Amino acid sequence: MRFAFSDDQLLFRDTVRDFLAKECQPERVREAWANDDGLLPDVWAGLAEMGVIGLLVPEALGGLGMDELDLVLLLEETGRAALPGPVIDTVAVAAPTLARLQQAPDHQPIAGWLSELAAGTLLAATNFGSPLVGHADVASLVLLDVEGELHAALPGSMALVAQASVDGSRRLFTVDTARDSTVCLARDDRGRSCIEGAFDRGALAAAAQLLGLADRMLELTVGYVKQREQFGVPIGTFQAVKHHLADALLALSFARPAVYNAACSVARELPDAARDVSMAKACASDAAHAVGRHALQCHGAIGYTIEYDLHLYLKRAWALAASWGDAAWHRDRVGVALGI
Amino acid sequence: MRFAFSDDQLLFRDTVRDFLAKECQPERVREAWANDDGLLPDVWAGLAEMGVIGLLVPEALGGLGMDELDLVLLLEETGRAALPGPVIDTVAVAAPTLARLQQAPDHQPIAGWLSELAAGTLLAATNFGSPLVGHADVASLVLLDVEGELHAALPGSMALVAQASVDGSRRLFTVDTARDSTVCLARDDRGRSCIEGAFDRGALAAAAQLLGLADRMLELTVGYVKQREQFGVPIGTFQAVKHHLADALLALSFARPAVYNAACSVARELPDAARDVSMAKACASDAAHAVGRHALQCHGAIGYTIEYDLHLYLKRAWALAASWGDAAWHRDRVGVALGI
Amino acid sequence: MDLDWTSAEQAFRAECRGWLASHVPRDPLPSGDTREGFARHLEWERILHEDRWSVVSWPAAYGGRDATLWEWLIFEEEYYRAGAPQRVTQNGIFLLAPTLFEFGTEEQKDHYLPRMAAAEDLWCQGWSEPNAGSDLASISSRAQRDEGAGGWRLTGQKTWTTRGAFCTHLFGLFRTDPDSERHRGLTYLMVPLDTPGVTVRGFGRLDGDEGFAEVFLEDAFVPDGCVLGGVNEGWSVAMATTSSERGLTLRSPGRFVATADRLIDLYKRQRRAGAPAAPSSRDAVVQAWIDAETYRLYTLADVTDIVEGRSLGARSSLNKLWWSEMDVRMHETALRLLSSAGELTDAAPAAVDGGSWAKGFQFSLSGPIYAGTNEIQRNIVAERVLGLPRR
Amino acid sequence: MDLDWTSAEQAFRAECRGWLASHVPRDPLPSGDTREGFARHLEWERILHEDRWSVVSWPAAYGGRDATLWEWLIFEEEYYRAGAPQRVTQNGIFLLAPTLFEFGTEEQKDHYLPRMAAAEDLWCQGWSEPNAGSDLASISSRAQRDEGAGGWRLTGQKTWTTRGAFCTHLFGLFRTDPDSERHRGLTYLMVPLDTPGVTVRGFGRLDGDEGFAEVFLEDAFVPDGCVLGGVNEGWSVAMATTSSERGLTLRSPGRFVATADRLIDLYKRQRRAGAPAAPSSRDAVVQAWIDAETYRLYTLADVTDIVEGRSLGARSSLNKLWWSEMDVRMHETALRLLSSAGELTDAAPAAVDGGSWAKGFQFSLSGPIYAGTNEIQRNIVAERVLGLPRR
Repeated sequence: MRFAFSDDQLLFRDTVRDFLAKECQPERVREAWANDDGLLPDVWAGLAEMGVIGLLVPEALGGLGMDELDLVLLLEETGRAALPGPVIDTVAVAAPTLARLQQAPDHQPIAGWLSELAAGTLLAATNFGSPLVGHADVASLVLLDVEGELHAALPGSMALVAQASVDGSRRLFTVDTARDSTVCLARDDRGRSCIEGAFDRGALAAAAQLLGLADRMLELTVGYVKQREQFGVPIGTFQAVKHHLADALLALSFARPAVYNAACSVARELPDAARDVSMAKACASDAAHAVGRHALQCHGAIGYTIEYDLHLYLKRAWALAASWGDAAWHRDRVGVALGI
Repeated sequence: MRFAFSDDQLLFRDTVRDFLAKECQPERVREAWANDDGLLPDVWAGLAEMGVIGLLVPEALGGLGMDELDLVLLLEETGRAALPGPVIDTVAVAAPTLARLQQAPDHQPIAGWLSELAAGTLLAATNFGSPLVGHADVASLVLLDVEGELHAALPGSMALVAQASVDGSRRLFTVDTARDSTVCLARDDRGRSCIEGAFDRGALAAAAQLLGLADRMLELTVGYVKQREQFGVPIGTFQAVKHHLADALLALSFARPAVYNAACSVARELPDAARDVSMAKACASDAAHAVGRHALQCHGAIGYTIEYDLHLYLKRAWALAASWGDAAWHRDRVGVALGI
Repeated sequence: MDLDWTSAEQAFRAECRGWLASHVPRDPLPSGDTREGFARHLEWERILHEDRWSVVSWPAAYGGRDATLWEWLIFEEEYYRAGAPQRVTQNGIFLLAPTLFEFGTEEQKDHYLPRMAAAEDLWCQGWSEPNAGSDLASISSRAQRDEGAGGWRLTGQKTWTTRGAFCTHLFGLFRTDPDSERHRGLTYLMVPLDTPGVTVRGFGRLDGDEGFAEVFLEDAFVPDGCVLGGVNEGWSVAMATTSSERGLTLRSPGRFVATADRLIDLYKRQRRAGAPAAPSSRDAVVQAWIDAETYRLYTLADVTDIVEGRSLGARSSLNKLWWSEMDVRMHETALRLLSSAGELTDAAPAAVDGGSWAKGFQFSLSGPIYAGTNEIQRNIVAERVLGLPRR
Repeated sequence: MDLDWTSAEQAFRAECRGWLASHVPRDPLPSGDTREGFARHLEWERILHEDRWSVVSWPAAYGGRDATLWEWLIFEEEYYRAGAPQRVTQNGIFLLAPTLFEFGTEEQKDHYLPRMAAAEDLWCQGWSEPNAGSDLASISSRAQRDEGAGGWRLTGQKTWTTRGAFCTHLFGLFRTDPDSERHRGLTYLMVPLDTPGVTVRGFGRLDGDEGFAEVFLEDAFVPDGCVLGGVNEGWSVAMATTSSERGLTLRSPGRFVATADRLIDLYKRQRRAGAPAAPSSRDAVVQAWIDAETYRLYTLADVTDIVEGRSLGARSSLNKLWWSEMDVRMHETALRLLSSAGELTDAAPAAVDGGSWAKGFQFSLSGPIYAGTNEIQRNIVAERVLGLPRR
């Protein structure tokens, strides 16, 4: 028994954190809010270079061949940075889903997709668990749940309607495909199992990003309340502010092990993996929502302006808390697993 | 439109408050915890003298012939004092239920019961909404919901099993009656309507008592935190303590108008009376529970001892919050009334 | 205790309802906190004014109907029930006007009130400064006496001024006694924003609208007629206003009763649609209705006190705590019912109810912050209502 | 990350489970916080000790099994899963013993530990005084040096001493430097309660048990061997103990995992019985299970840190906040499921689960108070973990 990451895992995490701290600062996130596609290609390329994008792609296809436990801390870092782009869909969902199918002989394009994905040149989109498909306009590949079958759709084969998110860098679309314009990758039990596994991986990844977002919001707020003065003292000296932030840390601290445990269960494909993912997503969604509220309240009016950075993280947190099953949905699924 | 009590109503309230402050101090409540029957006959007699016990009994039968709106503030005072004995069942439930039936010619004993009740010599017990019947051992009359029929049982006709409450002065019993040992007072629609009206009056009365209990607990705590010193200052100077008590007052302040509104609806037999009672009981139960938690937390260890008075009010509040439908039960009923 | 409306009040309600039914725009206006939306809302304000619905409780001489406080409550209930547009004039009508009525000279009232009622003068509030948020008494914007010109020269900066970029006038506190500290030496001034030396810079709010502004003042001159109440008495003049803001006048129960009704409607639709979160949200939906209804009842008690001459005093902090936190809870419940659709804005065709729940949620989060943070309100309740020691 | 138990650990679990299955009393014992129940619990403690289960993590020489911290966690899980009796010896085993291991002389350890393991010496905690609750540093009980007799003469009063009326020994802080203030000049002393000059008066706790005591000391003499750690160094010695108390050792996850399982069972029964509150309580029941499970996982991370030599420090305040507030929430949910039956005690034949939920609820309310109130814990988290200014 050892509930801690390895030195290698922590080192990789630190490397990614440093990279994103340098390359994905708030002004870059603002850039993605304002530009055409909501992407930051140079940051994506840098992460591909580091192996993050293709972490779950087999080594033979240019990836690192690692697992969800290796990925979870890195996803947390992408959350901390509010990294724009389809990280969850591409890195955490499409890669392992395709890797699993790639062993079947009848789907030759899959190996190619995986190689491109690992190289950072293929962005993927998915509709698992929600009709809102992120970045479908720029995705080279859209994986679709079509009535329980796993389908692939290629650019140009879909009608897209843009759907605006509170998070300006999240470009969402509803997708319409003619049935014969997509390729079925898996059907029946296998299709359903692929889709379920893909959904769980998306929920886990969202939970991990929510941890990072919560941590960033807490950090911003701790910094602010130490420096902002009212009534002649830093507002961080007031007990009410202290208790807001203690509550924020409490929620975050107890969500974190749930997410790491779920990463372990998914990586090892344990029978309780779906339940563990649901617990993780429920905890992380609630924690990020709570931390966001404490953070905004402790900032006061300045936090309510878009010139200050807090809102970038707050809105991403709201969007991810609602995506891949919100807290209530996942608690319901835990309940079913508990037989109630 | 005028949402306020009349000067007469407030004066009566003040008179009852003064009487109970003098005659039903904490040591008297402790006495009722320890004695055989959980009663304080002298206090009951005093209240009967003042007209409180027979407030809803017709004037012709020795009562005051007033209504629930006149009664609600007085019930609040009995809550504030944690007055032992079957106040709710006798004063707020049995009296109006019997008064309603008394007009029917075929029930001659009823007028007699009402006269005795107003004189303070008849204690009543009921089983409406709960199988736990308070003070059934000393009641001269037990009103029973027997499968939707309203029955009266007299002492000696019932088998009683004592059931211990957290509140030592609340003597609860489960009651067994042979079918032919009780007298049917109303059946069919009339029976059901009597029982429903009786239950609502009980829930309203419990809500009113809960307001008084919450107010007393808040008052005790405000007094304590002003005087108790830690770290060289009264603990009431700490912002966390201030916020506990502000939250307590907030909950209480917004429960109060809901209870008064329900008293008005019941007195006037408005179509929404049941919904209004449910809103009142839900608010008052939650408020008293919340105030109790804040009060205990602000007291610390001393509040956790039975030598200090707080527990007398806390336990009565817990018992009443659970009785006559708890908050969740009543919210459910409000939901039904709202069509959801 | 008399919980019936008089027949006159019922007639007033019927008149409100009838007029609103035939005048409220069928399609919701764009947000009044954007430049375009603000202009559209001004058209609406002028329609209101034309039929004397913009300031029902004011004397007829100033454009009102001499409505009682009870009638005002009825108007508000009907207004929100009808889904009528937000009131972009509210900072003038609900915050400045009560102060003008109490402290203004006849000349000031005659000049300012009719123009406010007609939405000719558009008022924003200049309380906050970069270093004076919760700590309002630390205001540092100065007004220097110009005896020769008969007025004051203003220098400083106001910020987080709602709709400041679209308004024509600002009211706020300025330090008129340069040697004073904290609450003393402040004066309540009314400042036309086209005064030379005044610069307004709009900036974005969290909810995406350009609803905030910074107002820079550099030696801007205003004549003595712009002083409201006595010189150096601004704090007590302003406190009358902040008490209104916290209390019922800014946030009448009608607004929340309408939100609760919409929430119940949303719940029914989501349940019919088989939304998984519906069953576990029912209790919270019921609680939302109860919360709004208790606020309505609490307000009836408040209005009774006011009508009978009993002051609310610090109790108005309880109102503010209640409505602001209830509003957040109601919107959180709505987002839970919406699940993934909760992140969609009004620009999304797939948004439920035009994205109004996400927008409303974001707006609700400002409630525990503005008009004095809820932390400050809890201090006030503890110290001034419960009598706990200040330290 | 390795979330598997080794085969040795699995074997240890099987051994625990087997022993408990054959030894745990079939019927629950009366509360150990009553005089009669305490005696019954002592019998149980002696049975535990006989088979070396009373202090599994201690060295065999003192009556333990040299179990690792992981094995201790396993033991705790199995102990609570089996519904085994409360540990009336816990204040000694979990609070004094860690301090003895860290600061005790060999003589002290050899003398006190085996007697503690065997429940021969029964320890209560003497931290609080009438004027030193949350503010522990304001202790005023004094220990005056008696050089001739080679020891200390104690005068003062301790209070809220759990099970003090049934115990044989007290450990606590006394002011040995009469001129000292606050944290300085205190010494950690171990006091036999049969020392002449010591009077113990038991009094009732909120939950009805005679579980509290006041301890009066009047010139009571204890020899130098009763000093634990250095003279005047009591504060830092005591802090090691309070950190244990807040952290995992006093409240192992097994306890709450077992409560959550019982709550799920209660929910199923109440739902089958058609209890109206069941549907709206389901979400809270699931949350209770999640809360307990996250506490279990959090503890695995804590134990990993401890085993690998990383100190928890002020983070133990987070544990205390979590378990104490989770415990209240779980019991509140249970009471909601029980509705009117929730007010019944163990003396009521109609009580569900022997009245244990009402009792447990009352006990849970002490959690946010004792071992340092949760207000103090939040201050500690904010100041020492997040680095906010102390003022």
